[in-house]
Amino acid sequence: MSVKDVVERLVGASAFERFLISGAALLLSIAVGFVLILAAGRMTTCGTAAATYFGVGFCYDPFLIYDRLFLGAFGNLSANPLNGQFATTLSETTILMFTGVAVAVAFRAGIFNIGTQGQLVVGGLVTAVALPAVATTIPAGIGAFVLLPFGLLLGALTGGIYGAIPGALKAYADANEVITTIMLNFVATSVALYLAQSHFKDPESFATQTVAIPDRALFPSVVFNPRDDFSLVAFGLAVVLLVAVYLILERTSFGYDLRTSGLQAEAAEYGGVDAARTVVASMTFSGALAGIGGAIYVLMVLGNFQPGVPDYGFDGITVSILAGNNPLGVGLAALLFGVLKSGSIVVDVATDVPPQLVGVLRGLIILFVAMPEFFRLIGRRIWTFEDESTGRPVTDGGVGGESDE
Amino acid sequence: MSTAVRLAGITKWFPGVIANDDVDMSVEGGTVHALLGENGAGKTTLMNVLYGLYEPTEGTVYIDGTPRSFDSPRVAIDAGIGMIHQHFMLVDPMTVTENITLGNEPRKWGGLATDRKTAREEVVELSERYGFDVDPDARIEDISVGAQQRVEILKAIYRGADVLILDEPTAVLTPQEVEELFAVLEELTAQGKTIIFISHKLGEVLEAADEVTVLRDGKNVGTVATDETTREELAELMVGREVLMEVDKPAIDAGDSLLSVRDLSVEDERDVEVVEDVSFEVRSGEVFGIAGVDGNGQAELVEAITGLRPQESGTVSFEGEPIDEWSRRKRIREGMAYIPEDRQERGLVMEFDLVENGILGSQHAEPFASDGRIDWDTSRSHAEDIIQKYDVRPPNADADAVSFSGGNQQKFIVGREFERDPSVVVATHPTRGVDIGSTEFIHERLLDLRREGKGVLLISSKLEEVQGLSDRLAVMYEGKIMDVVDPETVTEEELGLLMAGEYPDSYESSRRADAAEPAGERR
Amino acid sequence: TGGPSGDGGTETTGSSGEGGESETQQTTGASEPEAHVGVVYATGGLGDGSFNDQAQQGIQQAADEYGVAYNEAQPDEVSQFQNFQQQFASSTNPNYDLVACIGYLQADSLSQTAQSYPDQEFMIVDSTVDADNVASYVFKEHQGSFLAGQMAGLLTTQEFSAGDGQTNPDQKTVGFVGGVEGGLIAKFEAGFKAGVKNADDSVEVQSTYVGSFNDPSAGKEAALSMYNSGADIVYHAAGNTGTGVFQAAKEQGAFAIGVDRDQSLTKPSFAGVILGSMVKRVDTAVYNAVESVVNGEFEGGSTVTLGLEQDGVALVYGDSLGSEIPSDVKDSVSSVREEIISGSISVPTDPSEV
Amino acid sequence: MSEATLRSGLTRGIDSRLLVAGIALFGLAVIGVLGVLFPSSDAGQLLSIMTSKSTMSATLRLSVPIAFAALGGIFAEKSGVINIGLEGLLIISAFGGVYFTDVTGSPWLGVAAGVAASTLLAAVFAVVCIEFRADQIIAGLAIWLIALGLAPFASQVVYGGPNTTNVPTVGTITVPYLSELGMVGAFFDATPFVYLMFVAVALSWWTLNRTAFGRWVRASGENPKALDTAGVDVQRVRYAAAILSGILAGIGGAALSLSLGQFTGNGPTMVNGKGFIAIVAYLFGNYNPIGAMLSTMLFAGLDALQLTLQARDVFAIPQPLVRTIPYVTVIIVLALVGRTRIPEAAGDHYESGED
Ligand SMILES: Nc1ncnc2c1ncn2[C@@H]1O[C@H](COP(=O)(O)OP(=O)(O)OP(=O)(O)O)[C@@H](O)[C@H]1O
Ligand SMILES: Nc1ncnc2c1ncn2[C@@H]1O[C@H](COP(=O)(O)OP(=O)(O)OP(=O)(O)O)[C@@H](O)[C@H]1O
Ligand SMILES: [Mg+2]
Ligand SMILES: [Mg+2]
Repeated sequence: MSVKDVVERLVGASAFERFLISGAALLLSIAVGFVLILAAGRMTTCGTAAATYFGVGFCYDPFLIYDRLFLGAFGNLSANPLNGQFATTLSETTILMFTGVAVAVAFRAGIFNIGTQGQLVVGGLVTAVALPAVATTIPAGIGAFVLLPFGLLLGALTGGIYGAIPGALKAYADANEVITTIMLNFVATSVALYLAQSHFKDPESFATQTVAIPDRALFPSVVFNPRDDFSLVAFGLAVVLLVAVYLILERTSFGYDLRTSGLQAEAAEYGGVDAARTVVASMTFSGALAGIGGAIYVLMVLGNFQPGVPDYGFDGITVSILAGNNPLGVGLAALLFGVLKSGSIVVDVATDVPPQLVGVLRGLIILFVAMPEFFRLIGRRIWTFEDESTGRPVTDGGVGGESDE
Repeated sequence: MSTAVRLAGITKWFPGVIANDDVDMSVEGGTVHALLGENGAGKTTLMNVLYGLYEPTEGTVYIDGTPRSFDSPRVAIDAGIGMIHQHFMLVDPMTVTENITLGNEPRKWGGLATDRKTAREEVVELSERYGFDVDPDARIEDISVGAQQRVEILKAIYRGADVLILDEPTAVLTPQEVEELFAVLEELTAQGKTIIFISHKLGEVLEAADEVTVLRDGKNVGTVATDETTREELAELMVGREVLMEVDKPAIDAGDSLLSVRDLSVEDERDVEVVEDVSFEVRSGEVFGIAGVDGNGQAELVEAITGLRPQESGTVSFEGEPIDEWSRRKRIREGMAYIPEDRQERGLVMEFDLVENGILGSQHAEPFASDGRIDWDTSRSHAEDIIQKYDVRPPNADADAVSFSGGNQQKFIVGREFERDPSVVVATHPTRGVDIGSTEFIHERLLDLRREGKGVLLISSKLEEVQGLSDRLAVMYEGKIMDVVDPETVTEEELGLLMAGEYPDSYESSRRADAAEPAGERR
Repeated sequence: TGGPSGDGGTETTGSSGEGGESETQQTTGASEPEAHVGVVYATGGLGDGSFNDQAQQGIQQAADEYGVAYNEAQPDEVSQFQNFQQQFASSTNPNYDLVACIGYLQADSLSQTAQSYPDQEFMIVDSTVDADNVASYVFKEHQGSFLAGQMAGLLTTQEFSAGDGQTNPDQKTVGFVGGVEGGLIAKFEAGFKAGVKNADDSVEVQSTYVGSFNDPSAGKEAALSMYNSGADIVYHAAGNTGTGVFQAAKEQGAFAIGVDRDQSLTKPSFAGVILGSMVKRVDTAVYNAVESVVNGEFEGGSTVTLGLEQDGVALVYGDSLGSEIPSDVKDSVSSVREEIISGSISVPTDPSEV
Repeated sequence: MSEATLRSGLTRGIDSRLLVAGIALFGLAVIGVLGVLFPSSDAGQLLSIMTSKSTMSATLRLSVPIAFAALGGIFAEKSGVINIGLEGLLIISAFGGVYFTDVTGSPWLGVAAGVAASTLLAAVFAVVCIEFRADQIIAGLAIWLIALGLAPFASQVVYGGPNTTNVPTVGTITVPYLSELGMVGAFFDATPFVYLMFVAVALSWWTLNRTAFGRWVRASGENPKALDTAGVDVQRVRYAAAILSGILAGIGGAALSLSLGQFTGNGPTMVNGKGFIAIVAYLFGNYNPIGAMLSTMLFAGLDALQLTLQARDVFAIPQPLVRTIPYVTVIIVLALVGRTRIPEAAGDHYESGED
């Protein structure tokens, strides 16, 4: 597939241009969403108009909706900077940072890892299943310092292994990773459901879920309210990890190998990179990151494992694309999507507009981010005085006189 | 005879480049007209304008005296122009017939279906008329390059082309195939077609063309009749100065064997054995050349030696030690440098800057990396060294590889590989697509290495190059080494025959470089 | 058509926020509503024609009768429950008097939320949450399902033809299609199987879970495979997945038994194949909870169990087929009902105990 | 991956396709023999389930949306436009079909409207990819996400919930006598969409292999420049192919929802990954419409079997695990068959006059 081109286009563009394009894409999708809300507001019935524009009444007020979507996600920060809604936003952001950076790592290695969802699920499941068992053998006092890292390690290990499978299939059997990872997502979900409702089911609960993990193994919430399922420690860990991944990619030999094989597999081979091994290694790395995300989901949000894990994996793809597959950019993009996810709940409660709207916005953002050419075109229209000859030639490399004598 | 094509004041701009600068040119009907120029002179661009692929920034195209404006090849085709591109425009998995009729398929059932029978008959009929030997049902990917070229010509004629443009048609052919092509061209002009062919080979132009137009830096610097000019005159027009094509190669005694290949067999992607039982050795202080038409196994041979392709059988030794099990990385580390054939696919990561490209292959090695961490300061000064020593322009280590011209990309690769302090250099088409100045420079560097007692394995399809630089010269044909000859004494004709898989009648074993050690024989 | 109707119909959108907190509600009264209720539905959403719609019916009834205003939330994922509950609990504009949590999957998050918001009153359906501010309503689905099984077991052995369907007396097979595997749906399955066996021990019960409450295509395929292998009556406890079961019954000219609501009314296009429905009065639970809040009689910490005896569950006969069901079957069903109420039949809750 | 490995994948692919087919046949033969010898054993029951009319019918029904989407995917990708947004096209037409059936009362008008909706979305995709040079993979993903949001959104607006009401369905067409021929009878007792599927497969094959348009589509995906220099407008061919993928996927989506009479929009919606399975199907079918249909039927067949095995409790495998059978099968098959040779220029943007 054109993963190479994806990477070329996204990683290659300068960070600044990416930032502009992502911003413009965001604005444009908000504008399209605006029209959509008004149109939907005409289709439905209601007593009094929520908004009136140009003398026409609409059932949904876009301004209110966007207000709730974007500001609602932060709650009332001035009254209480630790409010629950803001905590939810950060909690979503934290997990999206993991899946986002997982996708980004694979992307940079030229692999389209759609399987972060599955990797997250197995990582979370194993953590949730193993910790209660292990906790009984660990004395209470030292609990958190041992159990928590152990849980994260388990998540990383299982996620890594689960990521290595499609990696190995790609490297040694030429099996398309897009397909295998999608299939493995289905498998992970089903197997997790099976295990959660059979061997590891919490006998106390009606719901299908595993036994609760002892509190001492869970993330301490620090300043935030424990009921909000958010931990500053986890958030800090995510930030540190993003920076670490950035440094690994940019400053290490492994990162060099990985990026090289992502950009130009043949050049990588030429440079002594074992292509197959790099594919497996980067998928393992990517899977491990997603697996930690799963462990954090379990240790910070759920406190046990429940089937029906939200689509963090797919959102991670979105986050990574929006961030141009740059680990540092993933932080910002994850925050945006954390806001969208948390804000959609506020919208659902505060307004009549169906929350699926946020899903549409998400799709529109991706679509517009995918077409930088469109914004360049508009940009050129607007800043015609800008020097046209800047930037590198936009060719497919067929330059340089291939002639022979 | 009338003027078939006239270009008047054609100017073509690309962002930052003037490819054609006010070019006038006219071509008589029924003649062969050559377009000569160095790399990047604007030949292809001019012809693309004529063919409607590019719209000229300024200027007019006249066909048979009437001005035409082509904004797509379709219009040009309708006006009777056909073009055979430098890179063939054929759809590999389709058959010869399908390719020839593409876009002009005969239909039946009111257009609901292609009439495959008629199409085939028409193709057979056409190729018989011109005496072409092509199998109408073969797939393009299965036929030889020469045959593909004939398909391209048929394709143009099928569309009713009266003017045929051929872009460097001989670059990929053996000398014998070139002769066949010229016969075809003669046949075509005899039937009233007009031919424009692009070349930068003086001999060919003089042999096959009636008239020649020379481009330099996008300008027409002269149109002359071939029977009124000389090689020297053309060369000077083309380059803008007098050229000496001599290489100064002092004699050196070859030393120990550095690289030895024994009974090596290699398979290609389709599991076809494309290198069969090849044996040779490269000694210290020697340039060992391999000549041959592209696609006779040279690429696979080199990839096997450099560790990019598995060996089927045989042994490769490096400084006396078998290295069959060595990874690519180990080969680099132990001193095997490699200038790859395809600089843009293999040699450089196009989206990396030169600092990053400078450590390609050394990214795990001291002094660029320690404990898995890359030292970017050292890497930067390394890249700047290469840029300075090898005159890479513009001298900007932070620019991405893609922004450099082909010649400068090549110089950077050559620099990087030579600066590894290798004991063996494998150089594949090291000057392909490189202008004369840079070519001279690269040749000198290779000879420097030879002087320093390194071994050079040189693969090139340019005869002057391999002949001029090598101490011993092997000719490869269909995966086998035909013979190893002495480049000083062998004639171009003999080489041509060997490259075509035939032993020349005039063949004398004395011409062998190493009469005591015939190729393929075990020691 | 669409847009604001302005005719003061049943639905009213009111925007009452200066602080940005706006609120949409349904009122009948002109001014301030009697109470504010927040409803958090089960995943699967409205329009399932069973569970969630039934809960909505309860709140609508309460809205009509007491002039309460309510606001609904439809989470997509289990993980959103807590957030929605908190949204309602923490809201000050309006201040919700009751937060109704529909579905057992909300129990865990509710036990946390209830603890965090001790002054907020909650109710939950289908699960028990042990907290002073939560009223729990659970149902004896197995009892109602037993009656469905009794009816199916009797009918499959008879020659019976009505509406769009008919039985196949040669083959004694009936089917059960479940939504997601779990303790709750297992009660339906257990009760149904026990009822069938009670009617005729030799009847085979095929049973399938499709893994979703909202996958009618899978429900249809599952039911088709049962009908094709000889089953003539299929009972579903699968939310909207059951719509597919009805579709299959209609195509095959066989019968189905609905769940949660009288589905011959809510899915009238299938009335010709719906023998009856095991209704579960989620609406009653919701209505009662709202009523108690309005009357100031809310009993936190209580668990109300609704079985056959309380009319919390019941087998209602199909709107169009009911009249054609032989009276001996009906008699037998009602006598079994009495026996369950009196305790002389005890209905298992786990399929493996059947 | 290089062209080289792609090529090797191709040659190896053909061998291993045969290998896989061989293994499958052998497995079937074993089940057949055991089943005939021991009719009451698990193998016997399996055999009777596998050869039953009901399993075949289910297979055909389940195949319809996947097969149509796969055909659409073939056209798009053959022309060089990788359309991984098929899932979204299915979703939008599944909803559109039901909505317009509800409005007009006619399922056939509903189908037409569903196809129109999907075609419109495909056109957006085409413009974005061809005009604005968007990356095809990302744009396809976006198309999916947009539809995944838009259809339930619209349902919520119109019906107050993610699920629509029930609407009239398209009935079945039963051929007398032939429909009673056991397993074969399934082919003569099916919805019009099943018949349409066979017609569409045949027509697609014909179009790709026997018409000029089909040849242009293939050339545009293999070597667009060759097509361009032959005087055919590559962009127009690609537009046509991408839009065709919208039409075909649209039929599939409408068939899915109108066989049921309802659109359900919760979670992954009723389409639930069928668009992605379609991609697997055509890759496995090597871009051949017939191959794609056969692999679709293999997949749908496993799914149908899985449902029946569950209901009959034949193998005592826990149900969630049984559900993984089709997915695991795809992975195993893919591991054995390896990579399909994708069209050389698939995924690449092409603009005339570009060097
Ligand atoms: N398609 C293109 N778009 C923009 N600029 C281009 C393009 N092709 C070439 N250039 C620029 O034009 C200049 C000449 O490029 P070209 O590759 O033709 O040179 P060359 O003759 O191969 O190289 P050299 O002169 O070093 O031997 C370079 O600066 C290159 O970057
Ligand atoms: N599409 C393009 N965009 C920008 N610059 C281009 C483009 N095509 C060609 N050029 C530039 O125009 C100049 C002339 O190129 P052209 O391909 O016509 O040379 P040529 O004479 O055919 O060379 P060669 O012998 O190497 O084929 C070069 O500098 C080249 O880089
Ligand atoms: Mg050229
Ligand atoms: Mg019966």
